[in-house]
Amino acid sequence: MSNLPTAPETLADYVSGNLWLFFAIATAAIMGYLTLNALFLIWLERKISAHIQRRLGPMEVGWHGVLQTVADMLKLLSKQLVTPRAIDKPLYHLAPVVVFAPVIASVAMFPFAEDLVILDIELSLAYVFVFGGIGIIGIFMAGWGSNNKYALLGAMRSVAQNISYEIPLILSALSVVLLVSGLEPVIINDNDQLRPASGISLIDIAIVQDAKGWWFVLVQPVAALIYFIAAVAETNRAPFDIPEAESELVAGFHTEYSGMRFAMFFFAEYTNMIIVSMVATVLFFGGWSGPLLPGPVWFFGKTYLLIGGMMWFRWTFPRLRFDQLMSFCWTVLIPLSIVNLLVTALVLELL
Amino acid sequence: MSTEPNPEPNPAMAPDGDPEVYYLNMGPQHPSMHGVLRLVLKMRGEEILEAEPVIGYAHRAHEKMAENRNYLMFLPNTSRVDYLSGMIYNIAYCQAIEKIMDIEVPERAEYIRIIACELNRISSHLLWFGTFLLDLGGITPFLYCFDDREEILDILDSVTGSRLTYSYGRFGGVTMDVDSAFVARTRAFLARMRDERLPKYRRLVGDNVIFRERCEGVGVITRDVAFRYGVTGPCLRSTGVAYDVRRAEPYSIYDRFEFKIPTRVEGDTMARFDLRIEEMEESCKIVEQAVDGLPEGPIMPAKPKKRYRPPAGEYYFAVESARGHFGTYIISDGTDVPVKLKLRTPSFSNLSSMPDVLRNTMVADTIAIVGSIDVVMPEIDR
Amino acid sequence: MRYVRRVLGGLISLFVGLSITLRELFKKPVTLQYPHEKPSLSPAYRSAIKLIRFDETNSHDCVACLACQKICPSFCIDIEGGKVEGIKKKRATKFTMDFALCSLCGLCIDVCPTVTLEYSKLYDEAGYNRDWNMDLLEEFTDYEEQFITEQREREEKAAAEKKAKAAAAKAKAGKNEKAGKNEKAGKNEKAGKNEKADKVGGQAEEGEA
Amino acid sequence: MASDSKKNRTGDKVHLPQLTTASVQPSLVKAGSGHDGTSPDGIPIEARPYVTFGVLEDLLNAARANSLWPLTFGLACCAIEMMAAGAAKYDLDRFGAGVFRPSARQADVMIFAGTISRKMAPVIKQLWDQMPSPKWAIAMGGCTIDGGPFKYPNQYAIVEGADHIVPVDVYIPGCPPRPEALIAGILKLKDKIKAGRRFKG
Amino acid sequence: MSKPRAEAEHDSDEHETEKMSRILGSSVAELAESSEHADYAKYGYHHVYLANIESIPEITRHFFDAGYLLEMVTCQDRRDDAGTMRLVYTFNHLAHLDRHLVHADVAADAEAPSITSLYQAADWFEREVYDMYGVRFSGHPNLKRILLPEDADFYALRKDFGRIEDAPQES
Repeated sequence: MSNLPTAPETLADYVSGNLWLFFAIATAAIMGYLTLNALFLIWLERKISAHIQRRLGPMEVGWHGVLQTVADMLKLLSKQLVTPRAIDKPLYHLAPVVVFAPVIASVAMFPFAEDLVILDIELSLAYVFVFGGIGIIGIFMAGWGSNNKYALLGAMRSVAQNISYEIPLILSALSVVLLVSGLEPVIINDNDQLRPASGISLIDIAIVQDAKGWWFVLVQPVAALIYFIAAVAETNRAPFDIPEAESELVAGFHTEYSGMRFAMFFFAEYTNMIIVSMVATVLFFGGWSGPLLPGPVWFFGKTYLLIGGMMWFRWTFPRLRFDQLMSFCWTVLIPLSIVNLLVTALVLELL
Repeated sequence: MSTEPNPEPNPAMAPDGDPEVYYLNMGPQHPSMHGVLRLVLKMRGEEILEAEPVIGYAHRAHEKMAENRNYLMFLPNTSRVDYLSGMIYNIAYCQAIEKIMDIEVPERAEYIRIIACELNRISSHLLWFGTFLLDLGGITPFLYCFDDREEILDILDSVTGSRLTYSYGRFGGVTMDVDSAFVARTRAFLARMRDERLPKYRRLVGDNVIFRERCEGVGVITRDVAFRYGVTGPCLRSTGVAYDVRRAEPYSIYDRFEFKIPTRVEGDTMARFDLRIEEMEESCKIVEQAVDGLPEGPIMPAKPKKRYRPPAGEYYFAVESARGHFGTYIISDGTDVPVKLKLRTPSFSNLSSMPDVLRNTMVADTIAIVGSIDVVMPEIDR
Repeated sequence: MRYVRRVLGGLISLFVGLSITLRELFKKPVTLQYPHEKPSLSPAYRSAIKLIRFDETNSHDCVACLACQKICPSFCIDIEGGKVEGIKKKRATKFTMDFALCSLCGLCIDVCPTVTLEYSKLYDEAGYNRDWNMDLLEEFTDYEEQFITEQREREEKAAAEKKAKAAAAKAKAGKNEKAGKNEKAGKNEKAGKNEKADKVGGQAEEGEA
Repeated sequence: MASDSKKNRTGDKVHLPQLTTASVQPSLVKAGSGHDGTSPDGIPIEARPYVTFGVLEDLLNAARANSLWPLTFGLACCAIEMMAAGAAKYDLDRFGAGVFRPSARQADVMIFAGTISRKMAPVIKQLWDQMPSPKWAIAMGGCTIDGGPFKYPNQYAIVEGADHIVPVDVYIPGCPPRPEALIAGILKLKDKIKAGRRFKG
Repeated sequence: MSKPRAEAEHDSDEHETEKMSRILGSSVAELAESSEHADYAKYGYHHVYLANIESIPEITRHFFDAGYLLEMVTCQDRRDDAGTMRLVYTFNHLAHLDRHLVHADVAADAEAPSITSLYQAADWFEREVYDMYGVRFSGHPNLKRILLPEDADFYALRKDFGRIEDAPQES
């Protein structure tokens, strides 16, 4: 992918010397991981949904169908790319890329273990949220560019939903940020130098939890719940999957996309899932921290467990109506997250 | 997915100069249009100003076929008119001919018919339940319902040999006798249904806050609308009118069984859901009584007629299908080919009320409402 | 307060739903892995019709009366046949049935006077062309000549017996004591026929069981 | 093989399909196999310079065969059996064919499930044109093969066979076919796709 | 097949019903050209009327006011026997069983008065009659084809259309 966002300038400070080599290797690794991850997650989702529904799910391609999603991907790759006639060409063609690219950039900033992070940026949490917000533009481009009323409706729903749910998402994350910054200034040993922990850096949040020995979910359960709900909504998954609401809007914003372009939307959905789960892991579940096993195992174990939860959600609940979805956000989640934030601040002040 | 503006001269659908008004065409291929229903919606944003159902995409000329063949040869058509309650339609047609021609049906056959019809009603409601949830975006309950439905299909398959389009009824009886295994399986199914499955559906779906939010107060059919549009079946009963053909004009041996006619007064989607769940329970009750009272004896008259020539005249016979009042109107001229055979199908009238009900709802509600009135397109289009 | 109760009540209902689906997750799937496991078809199962092979004659008993062809609502049966050289019995020479047209109503089986039709148990047919016209006589054609010879013998035997019976009846006037024996023979023949009818009925009943 | 012996026995009735239960094994004949004038790898000698089957093509065909996403599209009675085939007891998803796509742009196979009325025919044509290649069609049930029980002389309402509208690959008879039959039909289609250009119907 | 009516759950009593049915019956009979009682056990309806097509709206009004449900509207092609189309209306009461059949003859090319202003149910029924028999209704808000395609050039249920014996011979 040539249109990766360029690395921030601070990268140069961090990596001495062979910048481009490092960049290439990191990108390839991320791409490879994300592809494998999406293939695995789709297979996992199909298996989980099948077993919840007392079916077997994919069985015939490979052992218990593990290669099913590989077959799906190959097929989508070789499928004709239908381009409808009356579309807005630039928007239509650019949309999958815009949806797809930012999610790759986000992964680079996660600390899989204390010393395993591709990009250690001070504002990594903010970056993740910023990149998460770009995808929505892609969705709107897809809906608008397709010249299809279903796609347009889906895109408009998607924009309204994502923008609304970003508020509780960030507010609940802020509670953690406040917690890190507001706790007795934890000093972290970094290159033999002491510096205050930054609440807006993913790695610092994880380090704080690791050092304290407990996870923030214990002191911030409400924020964790709000984050989880908002994250499901951000990834447009059931019960908040109204932008693509199959039974209402046919396929929503990607109604007119076929073959690989459709696959990119599909891919982006599952990659988004892993990103929001990784953020949750770092914010509330201590990142890599855990006994016995090495850090990355804990990190990915927690992440995939959260994803499993999201899948469990999806296959249990019916879909909300659009106005209910919005009113749930504005009348329940946002007030609750504000109250939570205020209480956190108050308690920190009193301590 | 044509996005052409509505070309039809329906005055309600005409554009009224508002630039924000647009038309959305749902169907005939749309995941929640239950086959081939097409809805043309006049909308502003997500709000529906006017809706016009367009039907006929499953028109198969049943009535013309009836005029082209003798009474017996129309039998297989009956279960294909409404394939979800094919047994009820099939038996209803037999009952109509029996009534016209004074054919005595053996007791045992009557009981078997009741069992088969009520099982069919349960399976139809189960399928409705599943697809309705599918429309609302809940996929898992759909598969649970199909599990139960498979059990009913297996039970019916063991006597009729078909899973869906039963030609089980014959003029005067049924094609095959039931045995003790059938009875035992039916009993086991009833027990499972009442003790385990229906309560589970209530907890998984009926109590679910998202589901209730989606259904309560949505798509209210008032008693007046129901009356003016000739809405029958669960949709009518959800408005508080206890009209069920099985009680109002008892046919077969329904007057021998104890069962309630569940009603609701709200008339909304939730009422229709509750009502159908309760109807399944009542149907279970009827089946249980019929299984208990199943007499011994023949299943067909000793000497079935070879040719069926109803005396000249016109006849009307009504039954309660899973969707409402199903009437068979037959005009005979004394030959073995009907002059006219009109099927008064309930979904036709139920769907015709949609323009009134859908007005000023949201797109998502449209799906829920159309799903909740339980339409079967080939039954409407015939 | 009502607001809080609504939110909490809603949350509880969601957890109830989650607990139900979680329990289902660990139950055994109900899937029948079709090509690897075959379904057990009900004895009543209806598929395309076929001709019954009777044990006594080792062949079908279609006399080409066309009753099924006339009653068929889908016009899917096509029969030709008639008198066969050498035997009294009529035989079908062509019996095809279009599975794609058939509605599986069973009216043909009801009307068959010789009870030689039954449902086959085909359940997973699929093919690459639209021609589903099936030749029901196919499995009998090899044997048809032999059947005709045997049938001729049977008919001759029956005729002989009939003759004998007639002769006996004639003789009955003269010799009363012999009559009993002949009558018994006649009964035996009849019993044989009944047995056959029973057999057919039995097959059908087996289907019901 | 079976078809050969049939030819020997009944002579003029070769066009009639044999009354057999469709098996899982491919019933297609690989070009050249078991016939004279062929090379060991199954390609007719005269075709060798022109026909070479790349590994990639075989791989893609295998992927396509195992990832048949049907269009969510039901017409009448058979649609219910199609749903049943997707439900827990039969589970089309085992073969990768359980991903029903509501948008024609993302579907690979159109399963005609039910009677095609004349009013519906143009819609079906449009949907078919919206599907991206390579695409396949399965005619499920008598109605879509040749009109089924609704066919009679002078029938005005239905299209007598889906192949009047689109090219159909697999035909499944029955009224309605059991879900097993639909699965068998999908397996047949898989065989056909896997065989690619070697396919002989 | 005639079985005693089971006690319905609603609170109408038998006597009241009969009285109501009689009053309604007589007022409708006045409007109709002829009226007959029918044996419900055999025919499935209680009264049958033959009315002039002009009086249909008024008769319908009577049923509407008495709270009767319009069960169906259909038509019979009687051009071979009588040269007319015969419209058939059925009315029934939901609370007490009392089914009335109203016949009205109309020439095939004439217009019948629509009753959609009273019963919206008639909207689709009349469209279907138009679609299948070609009888047009005056005052119908949206009279167009309903089951057949818009461009169909035939009326499907007319007796002179679609007969098996007219079918072109297949080769």
